[in-house]
Amino acid sequence: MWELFILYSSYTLLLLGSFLSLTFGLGLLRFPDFYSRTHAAGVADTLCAALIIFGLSLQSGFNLVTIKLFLILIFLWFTSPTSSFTLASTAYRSGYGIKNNSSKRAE
Amino acid sequence: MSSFFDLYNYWIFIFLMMTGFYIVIAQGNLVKKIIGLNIFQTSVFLLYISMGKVSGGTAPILIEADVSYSNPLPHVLILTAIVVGVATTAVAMALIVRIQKAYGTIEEQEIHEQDASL
Amino acid sequence: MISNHLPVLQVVLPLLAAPLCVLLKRSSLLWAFTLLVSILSAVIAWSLLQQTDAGIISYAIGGWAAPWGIEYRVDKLNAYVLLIVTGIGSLVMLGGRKSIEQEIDSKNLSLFYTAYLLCFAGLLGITITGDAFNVFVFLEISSLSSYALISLGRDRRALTAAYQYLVMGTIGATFILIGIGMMYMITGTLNMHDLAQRLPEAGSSRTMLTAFAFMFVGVSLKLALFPLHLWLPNAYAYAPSIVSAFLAGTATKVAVYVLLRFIFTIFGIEYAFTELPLSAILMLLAIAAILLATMSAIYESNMKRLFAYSSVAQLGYMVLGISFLSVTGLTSSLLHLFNHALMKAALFMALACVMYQQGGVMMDNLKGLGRRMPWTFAAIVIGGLSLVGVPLTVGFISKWYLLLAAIEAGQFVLVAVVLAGSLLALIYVWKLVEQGYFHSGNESITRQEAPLSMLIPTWLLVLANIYFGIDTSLTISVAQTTAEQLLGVTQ
Amino acid sequence: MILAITAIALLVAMAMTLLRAILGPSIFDRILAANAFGTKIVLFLGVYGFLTERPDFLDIALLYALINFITTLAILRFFESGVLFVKSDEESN
Amino acid sequence: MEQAIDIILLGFLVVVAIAVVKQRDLFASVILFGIYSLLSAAIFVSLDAVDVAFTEAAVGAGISSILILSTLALTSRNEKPSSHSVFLPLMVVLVTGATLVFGTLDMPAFADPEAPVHKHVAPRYIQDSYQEVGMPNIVTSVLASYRGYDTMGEVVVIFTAGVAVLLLLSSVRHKEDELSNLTDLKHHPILLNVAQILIPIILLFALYVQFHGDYGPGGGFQAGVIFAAGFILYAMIIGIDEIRKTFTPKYLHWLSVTGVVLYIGVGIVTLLLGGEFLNYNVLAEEKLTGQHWGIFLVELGVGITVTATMLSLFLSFSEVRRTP
Repeated sequence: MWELFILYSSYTLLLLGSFLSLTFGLGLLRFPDFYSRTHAAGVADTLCAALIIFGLSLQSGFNLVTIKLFLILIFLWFTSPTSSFTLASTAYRSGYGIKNNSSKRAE
Repeated sequence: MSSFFDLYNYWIFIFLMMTGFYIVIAQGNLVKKIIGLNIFQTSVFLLYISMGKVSGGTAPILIEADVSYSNPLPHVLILTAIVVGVATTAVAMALIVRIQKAYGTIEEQEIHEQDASL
Repeated sequence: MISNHLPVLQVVLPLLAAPLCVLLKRSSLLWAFTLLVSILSAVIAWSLLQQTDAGIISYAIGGWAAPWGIEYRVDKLNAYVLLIVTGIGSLVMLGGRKSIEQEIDSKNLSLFYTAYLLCFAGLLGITITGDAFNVFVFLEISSLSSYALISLGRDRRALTAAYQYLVMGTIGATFILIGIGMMYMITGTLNMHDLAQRLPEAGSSRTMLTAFAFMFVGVSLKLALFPLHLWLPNAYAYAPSIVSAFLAGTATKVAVYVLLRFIFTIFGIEYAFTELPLSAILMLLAIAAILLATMSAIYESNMKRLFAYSSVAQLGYMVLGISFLSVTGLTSSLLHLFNHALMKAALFMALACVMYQQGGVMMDNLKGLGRRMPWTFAAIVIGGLSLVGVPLTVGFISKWYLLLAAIEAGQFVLVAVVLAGSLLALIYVWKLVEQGYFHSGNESITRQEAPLSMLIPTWLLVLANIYFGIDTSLTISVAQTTAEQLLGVTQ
Repeated sequence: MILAITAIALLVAMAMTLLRAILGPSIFDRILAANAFGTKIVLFLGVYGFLTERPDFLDIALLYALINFITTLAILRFFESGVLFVKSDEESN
Repeated sequence: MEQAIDIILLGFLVVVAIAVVKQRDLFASVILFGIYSLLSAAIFVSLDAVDVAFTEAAVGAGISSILILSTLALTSRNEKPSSHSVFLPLMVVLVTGATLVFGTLDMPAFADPEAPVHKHVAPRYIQDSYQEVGMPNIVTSVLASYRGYDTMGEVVVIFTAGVAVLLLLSSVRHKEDELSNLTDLKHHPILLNVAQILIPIILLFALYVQFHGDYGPGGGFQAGVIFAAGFILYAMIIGIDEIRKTFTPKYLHWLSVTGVVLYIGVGIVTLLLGGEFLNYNVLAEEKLTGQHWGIFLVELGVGITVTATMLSLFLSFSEVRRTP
């Protein structure tokens, strides 16, 4: 019973994660300008990673694999938002696409 | 006779190799050439690794279970080749920096023009 | 005990010496150290050549038997090439100190010697190994270090030449890698000896043909076989003088060795010459190389480029010798391998002397050189005559054997080509003589002979050119037995 | 099955990210996409390990995350340091 | 399923490769190349080559990209359209490609377990390496013991690249004491904090990879790259000056020499103990112990040289004067 519960919650998490990853891709592709794309990527990325990794770790039980999974998660949680933030801030400082649309620096 | 599904992997790798090779010989920017060279080499590595694959096999790190392993030798060779690749890239980049300092450009054509005008 | 380990010491000695250069700071110490290592290597090569009389030496590195581990396999052919490389290396290094001090920034000296030794070790490693993949590894060691060495030339064109060489060389190496991969795919082994046995068993297939094609093109790129020679003239022309002398004497010779090894040992004569029209291909490329490269040399005004083009032509002679597939032809190739190394090392050393005194090697720098630097210029003239193939020089011996082989094969067109090539070579040599002896100009002539430390090694090489042109017993016997071994002819 | 669905979903997301990286239009979009692509590949490798029943190679995923971060920063650093950006700015104006 | 994933990943590769050809912005090309490298690493994983994937990710996506970026920062970002004729290169490429395709026609089918590749040399590695070398990771056994000599060559290649770059860039580098305004990212407090947390973890991870190579993917080379990556991260965020002062060019050169000499030295010791070059069996009474010691030492040598050389490469490029 308990195992089944674990398995199904793992599935739920994975499916949610998959859904989020699709949303994320869609956002990255379809949003009109750079900053909103950053938003899509930054938000969906973190949660999606968390969901999928939790889902996986539920399947693996508790061992070295789980530890590594959590390490990856921590790592992603640190690096992914940091990169998104730095990227957005660099773009902002360089004055990219603030008033006029993204077409200005389009190359 | 082998069929399409037996070999399509190789053909894609060959396509990739040739894309890289094309960049090397057709494009005039020195940095771009090296990027092409890297793509060329990486695709050759893919070809090597794919010949070590055994269907149903697993990574050649021994485990308790009774399984078949993929061939480790191509892996070893390619590890070495990757290192050689990055070494070449490093030397090429250093050369490009020096060429930029000496000629003020990294376009093959402009360099030739400068040399020819001497 | 030590004699059992000579094969591996041959490579490991310079390889270990290279990083240790960092310990030394003084130019003279560095030079002495490098020279010592070169001479020790030459001694090792000499004793290896002696040992091969008793048969093939096999050395299993790491204690793992042949197809599983990497094997060093020394037969007459490797030992002969090893001796050429180490011998030329020692002589060039002997005379190199002053020129290196002049052309290389003093703070880079220890790195320069490191790179030089790495290149040296790389060439030896290619030659001695019995493992196909190991060839690739050592090829890259020697190539990477030679890119760096070439780029150290004073002219900025050295940089572009090195870059061009890097791109071409890497393409060549990658082609070789593809070839090795396909051979491995057919046979499941990387050991050359094992490959030689298993390739025929696998039967000829389209994969094997492709493997052969890629190996051939890859090696030809490294060999600067016409029309893949475009990187060579600039690379040799703008490199520091000593580097040109060293590379011209050794690098292409090692590439010829690799070509021989993979045609004759790995694929076998049967496959390469019977199933494939390799003979015709080699012959055509060789003729083109001899005629076209020699003509390019005639119009060249930079002496180093001139001799670089002549190298391409001379490589043509070696390839032509291979294409006959006869003992005489192969003997001529192997003889030329040795002789050409002597000629080019002597010529480039003499040019290093010119560079040292005149600061340039353009035709203009030669004006009146016959009187300003008589000894150096005499060395250039003798080297040039040797290139032409005048009797009493080494050039004559190899050309003679080549002509014999052509006559043996009944190819009288080729006799004409060889003779035409020699005549064309005479034109550019005459141009040099004319500049040196007859265009003295009006300026007052002052003697500016190169220092003895450079002149003596140059003249040692020149005398070797003459000595081996007269007393041919040693070279011919070695070349002949090697050729017989390669062709599988037993007498 | 669920794992396979997740893998496919991740692949689709990767495809979209890839498209963004190729389309641009600005260099920032590309960096963003490359970074996101890295994250997706980390997750994909995790899932793939479970799919092929050898999940002990997560070290690779960990390394990916690290390298991805460093390259993104490297690209940004060169933008921050200005030289390039100013140069191309002048050219485009 | 696996085949479908394989096809999709390959498709991605093709798209990226074509995009690189079309791309004129070199920065974008580098980014795409990074993606290409990551993707091929993913394919390496799917082809069971975990060690290779590890290295490709670290080297192709990591070090190579950083080196190319450093060069771009010193040169120019946009590629000029070339007026080269496209015809000749295209012909060469088509002929080469056609030859290769021709060669594949007689190749054994992909992943065929009966292919000659799997029948001759490899079975011994798979079956006996555990008894002969004593490592679960066969790739490490082959790399460090059976073909340890190749790996020695590999270390020398890296060392050579280090020497070559030092030689090439020495004339255009800043002097050691001459402090330039090298930028850092300290003004991003978030970045600074994250870096301070991550860097120790990265170095720890590198140690794990160095010493865990016997059991899992990893080894000296990968560990060296990760070590260097940690320091590069430090240099990029907290400041390159500290790194420059700690790792002076001389010190780094010494370190890389130490690694190479350590590797060759192990070989010399085995010679002196009466074995062949790099025959680790003679290092201890027990053969397997000898193998363990030998592999441990040579991997250490690899790790040291790679760390030092990678760092030295990065620093060499970052210290190039911007003005001629």
